[in-house]
Amino acid sequence: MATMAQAIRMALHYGETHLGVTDVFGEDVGPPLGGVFTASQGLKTAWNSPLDERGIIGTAIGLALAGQRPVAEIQFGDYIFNTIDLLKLAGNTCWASMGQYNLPMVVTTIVGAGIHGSIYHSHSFESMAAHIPGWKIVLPSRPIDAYGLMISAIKDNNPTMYMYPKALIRVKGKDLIPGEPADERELKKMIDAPPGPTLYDIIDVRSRWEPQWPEGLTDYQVPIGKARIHREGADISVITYARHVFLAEKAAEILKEENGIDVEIVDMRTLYPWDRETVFNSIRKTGRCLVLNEDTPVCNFGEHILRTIVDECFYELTAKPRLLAGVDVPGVGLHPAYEEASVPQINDIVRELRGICGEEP
Amino acid sequence: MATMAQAIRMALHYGETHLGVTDVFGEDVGPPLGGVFTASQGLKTAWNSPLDERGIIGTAIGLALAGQRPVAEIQFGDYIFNTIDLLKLAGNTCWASMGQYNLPMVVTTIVGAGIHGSIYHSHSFESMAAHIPGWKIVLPSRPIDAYGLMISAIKDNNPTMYMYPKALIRVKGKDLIPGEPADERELKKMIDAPPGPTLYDIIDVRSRWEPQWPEGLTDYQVPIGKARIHREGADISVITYARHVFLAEKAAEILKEENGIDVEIVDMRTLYPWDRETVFNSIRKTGRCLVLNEDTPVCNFGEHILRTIVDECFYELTAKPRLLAGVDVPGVGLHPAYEEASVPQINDIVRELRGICGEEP
Amino acid sequence: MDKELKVKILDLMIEARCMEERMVKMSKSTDGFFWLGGVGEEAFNVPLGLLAKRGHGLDYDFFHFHYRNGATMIALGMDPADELRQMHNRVTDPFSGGRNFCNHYVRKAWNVVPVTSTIQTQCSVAPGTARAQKRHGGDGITIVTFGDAGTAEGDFHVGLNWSTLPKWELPLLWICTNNAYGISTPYDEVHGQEHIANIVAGYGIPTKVINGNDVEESYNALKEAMDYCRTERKPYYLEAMVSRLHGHSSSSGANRVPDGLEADPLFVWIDRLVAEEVIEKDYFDKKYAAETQRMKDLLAEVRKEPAPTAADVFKHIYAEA
Amino acid sequence: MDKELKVKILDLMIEARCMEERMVKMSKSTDGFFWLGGVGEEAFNVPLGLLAKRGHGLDYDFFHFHYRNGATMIALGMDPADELRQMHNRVTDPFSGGRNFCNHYVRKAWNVVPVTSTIQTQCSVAPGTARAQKRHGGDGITIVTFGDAGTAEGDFHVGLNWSTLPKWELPLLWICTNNAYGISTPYDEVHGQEHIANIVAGYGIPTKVINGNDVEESYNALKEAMDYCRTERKPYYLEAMVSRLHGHSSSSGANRVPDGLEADPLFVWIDRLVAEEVIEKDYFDKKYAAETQRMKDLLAEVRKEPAPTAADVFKHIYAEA
Ligand SMILES: Cc1ncc(C[n+]2csc(CCOP(=O)(O)OP(=O)(O)O)c2C)c(N)n1
Ligand SMILES: Cc1ncc(C[n+]2csc(CCOP(=O)(O)OP(=O)(O)O)c2C)c(N)n1
Ligand SMILES: [Mg+2]
Ligand SMILES: [Mg+2]
Repeated sequence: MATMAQAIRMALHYGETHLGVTDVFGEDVGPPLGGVFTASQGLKTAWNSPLDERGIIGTAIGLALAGQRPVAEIQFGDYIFNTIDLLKLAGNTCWASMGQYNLPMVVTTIVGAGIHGSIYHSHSFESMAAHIPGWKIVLPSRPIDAYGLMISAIKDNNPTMYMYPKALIRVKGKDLIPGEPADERELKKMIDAPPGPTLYDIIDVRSRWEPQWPEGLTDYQVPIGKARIHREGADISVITYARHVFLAEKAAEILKEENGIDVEIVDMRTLYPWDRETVFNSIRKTGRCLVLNEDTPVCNFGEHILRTIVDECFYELTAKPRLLAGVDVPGVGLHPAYEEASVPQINDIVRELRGICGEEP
Repeated sequence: MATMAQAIRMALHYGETHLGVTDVFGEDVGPPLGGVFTASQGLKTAWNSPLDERGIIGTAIGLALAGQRPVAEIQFGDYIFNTIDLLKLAGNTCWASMGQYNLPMVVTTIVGAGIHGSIYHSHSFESMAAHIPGWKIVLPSRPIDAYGLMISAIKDNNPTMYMYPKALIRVKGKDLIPGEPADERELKKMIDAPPGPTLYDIIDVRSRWEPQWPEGLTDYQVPIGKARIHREGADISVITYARHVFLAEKAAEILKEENGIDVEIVDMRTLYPWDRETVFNSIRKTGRCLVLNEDTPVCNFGEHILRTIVDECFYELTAKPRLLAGVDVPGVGLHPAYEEASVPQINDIVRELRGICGEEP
Repeated sequence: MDKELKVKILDLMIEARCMEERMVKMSKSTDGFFWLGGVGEEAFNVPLGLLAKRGHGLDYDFFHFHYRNGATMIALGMDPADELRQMHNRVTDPFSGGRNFCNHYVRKAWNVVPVTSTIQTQCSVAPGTARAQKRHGGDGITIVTFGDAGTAEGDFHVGLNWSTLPKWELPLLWICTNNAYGISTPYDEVHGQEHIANIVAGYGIPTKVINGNDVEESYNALKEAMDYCRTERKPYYLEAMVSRLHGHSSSSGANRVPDGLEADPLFVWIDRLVAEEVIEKDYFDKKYAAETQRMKDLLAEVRKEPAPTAADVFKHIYAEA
Repeated sequence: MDKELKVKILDLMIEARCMEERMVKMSKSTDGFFWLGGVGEEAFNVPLGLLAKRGHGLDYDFFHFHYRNGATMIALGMDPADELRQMHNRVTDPFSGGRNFCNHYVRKAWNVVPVTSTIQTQCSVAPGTARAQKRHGGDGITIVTFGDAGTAEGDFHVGLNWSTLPKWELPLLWICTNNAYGISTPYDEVHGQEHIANIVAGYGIPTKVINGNDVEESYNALKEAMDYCRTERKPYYLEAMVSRLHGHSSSSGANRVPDGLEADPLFVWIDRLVAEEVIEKDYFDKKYAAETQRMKDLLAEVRKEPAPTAADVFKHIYAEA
């Protein structure tokens, strides 16, 4: 099965050949590298930008104003924070112009910890992003969702922030993307650019390389605004996304085994506008909930979810709802002891879930 | 009594003469204007920076690294959003260097709606600011707090975000700042720079002007991290700050009059690290709470407060806690119909308070 | 420049001036909350509008204006009533439905992209439209305007850099209207270069500094600059020294600056045309009176138009599907 | 340059090289997660450290490094064990207690301010320390280093502008080590100017482009540049063309680039010193073997030092009161 990087690459290929994508650009996004996480290898519209995030976002806005459909990459979510004013402008363009201009642009960026990225390659961005009105925001956890959400993001006529988790970028999916060859080695041979020991070798070998795109790719979409139940359960709902879907899954197995507690896991997929119905239905069913993510905890996106749950489901809750997020420190430190104590781990999730389920109202 | 602008000015004067403040700078902060809101008139360390927020924050960091004590102004909170990466760096400097470097710097900026400021002179910043670890954040509502918090911010050895509300900058206080002359006309004559019909006149007349600072100014401090009870009440707690302290006060009067409901108002003053004790005590007393501010509602600072209240006081609440914040739109529109429908007004507060008090658990 | 064109420019300058003066008055009454605009830049801004290629799409010019381009919009053909609508924040304001400050234009039919209050961000955005035009071909160009103080922002460098990338030099006309102030801060206090153009030259972009209070000099320089961008498909930088006759904005009173301290390009032009016997001595007085009255009448009509309502707040957060 | 100095520079270059090579190895084992550093910049970076004025406070130089200044730190007197501590993220790492990537130095006693991962932000910060020095007087200067690609960021303009303000020209030495790449993107693809220096010259800052693989050229240019900043109290810009011998970082393998494609400044220098008969032919082999062994031994010691624990996470969020 495709990895998330391959899924994104195929969706971008579909976008540039079928959906009018004109530019896929950013730092090291074009040849020879095709993105530091390989998500834009072999694309005919991919190009290398200057090392300048403000220029990348600004140019994406300008291209969209001119009727193009750009997909702009910020190499790491950690480096998007010098563009917040521009993101705000992109988000208010339609509203401030009374609907005259809308911006069909996608910004992609990789987020989160889990690869020993130290202080500046571990950042989350969802809490700040969701605070900026006018954007749609997605953050898939599985290759198939990564594909389907990219197609939806490209088709959407609004600025869309497409984040994806560093820790899952090379993880293979369990579901075949429509059109994807069943044999993953074949896929690799078709669309992964050949490696080389140094940049010089890579430049050399790739100058003669052309991808062979699978022919049956479709416009398979995951609609923006639709969550999914990753695991059904009766006793408590975990509302989460990205990497923590799978950490929650491991925790759920432990709880099943050791406590007989049946955990439901909601993978939000879209963070804005989010799927209130799926989230509320799950919580109404279980009466308990844990909101889970790895961003820092003050003005955390999960606090927004939690507040909304209190608003909508307060009298249906049988235990107080909780947030488990990253700790309130200025960065994720390099040594694993730092990272493990900063970002929710399986044990932490187990402990929180047990706590909530053990609570007497 | 002094206005907030005068209070800040006096505190900065005290800072540059007694507390080692070396630089008060920003766009139009020096002569002749002394700040577009007059908060730095007559200061001997005030100077005009280039029109460049990144340079302002960067230089403040550099000055602080060199052992200076800068106070840097961003002319409007609306224009701070291109510096978030630098604010994050300032906030992680101490932690990332294992305590080697700390940054004794203050960033001041004016925030909020209420002066028909349209899309780009009405922004709130507290939600994003509070999401950045390593900073202390204050936002006074009264001139005396503005003075006392500025003294504390200057003395603090950490980066401090000192916000103040546009709508209250010219409102006079009810409490005399220690050292402030009792006659407000006298104060005006002493420390307000003379006006002029045009910039040319202002330059001319101010080139011959010198302020006469009140002699008895003290290092009166409002400790960072201490809220205050603005109005005592028994039935419901409003947790708020800045302009909404006074809007809540008006709403409280209406509720007293019309419903016999006794509202307690907590003016947080410090947003980070905030005064959990005062907030929780109030809520434990009343059993009900409304968190109130004007920032947009997704990942709103009030959601953080609310989540913490749910964490700490859930089983003591007799009604579900609520947030009343600005609406989720990309800006505050210019026409009053927009502004009134975007930012909580007295009527909205009354309605929410009645709703919570009328709610049956 | 023929006689007809000279008078046309004069007429447009008067029209723009009267519109702005009406707005200044509105800002001092209950008709408007805040004014800022381009009084003192008309000699440059009118030729800019006249020479541009107005229309929709990549074959036409894209405009990334700042908040002093009212005269350019007039020269492009804007009905001044539209600007009064914005000033009076009517829902009929065709640019922002009463949401934004005056002089914050948006007109998609003319490629006028949204004027934003954030100084200099237009310099990071403009390479986007210009890049689309470079790829498209034709002779449409992107025009971006800004003040002198704003060039301190990093976005200025961003824009210059992106317009000079190898193989992607962009048909982008950079225009700085240098009035020697940023609000209250004099140019000489915060710029170490005699002209901003000195910096721009380092990128390899052709530059020219002109007297923006001179209609003919402005017209000719703009023509040359636009021709270059249109045919070479490369960037060009023009710095026009201009006046700021009503100060920065209504925040500082918007009063007319003391006589003689800043040249008034309108009177410079009138004097020239009178001396050249292109117009009669009383031409201006008549025209000015008529335009003043016209603006008054337009405002009277605009006042009757509907205001936004609370329900309008939520319109257009997202694009219609 | 006397013989003694020549050999001293050589020794430091070898020491730095061996330290970095040890770290490259560590990044391929369980001893470290990630490497990036300055292999290929030693001919420039060692003289930089030797010529600087090391100490604490405004009378000494301030350093705003990027992540390729290991050789400069060695020349300033750093014990390579400290760098291995950071690479091995020990809590004994004196720069960040095991929190940050290697080559992210901080040493307050030497005015080495925190190296940040965010490219080019140091250019917006450096004017702050330089401004304090300008006010203070003396001959301390601020030195800031960065790569070629990073100059595309707006912060580059910000820094250049703030260092040339009227009456506040700053004693600030701008240093670009130009290795012709930003990760995988060649200089020629994203820069329209032959040298970044072309842009800088527009600000009125003296500039010089040199061969950073040549020790003597580097030493002399640095001396001249520093003298200028120290005595004139004004900015200067130096662009050193350098090599990147192990690629960008361990993300792309950190393998040694194919022979002959990039000059190795260490061998250039050895060949010169052998030709000049300053050293014997086998000098390098011996020294290199000894330093390689020393780094191995240091690492063995460092490995025994304690790792951070969960409790360390919350230390130093705020300054001690
Ligand atoms: C990013 C940003 N910072 C600050 C402001 C506040 N502001 C509005 S206009 C202005 C001065 C602009 O001066 P200049 O660029 O010379 O243009 P001018 O007004 O003189 O035409 C300032 C500081 C702003 N609008 N945006
Ligand atoms: C603001 C920011 N954007 C992107 C990155 C990711 N990044 C790290 S190094 C690098 C390339 C830097 O190239 P250059 O400035 O030439 O320095 P060199 O590595 O060649 O010495 C990039 C893009 C970053 N660290 N910071
Ligand atoms: Mg100006
Ligand atoms: Mg480089």
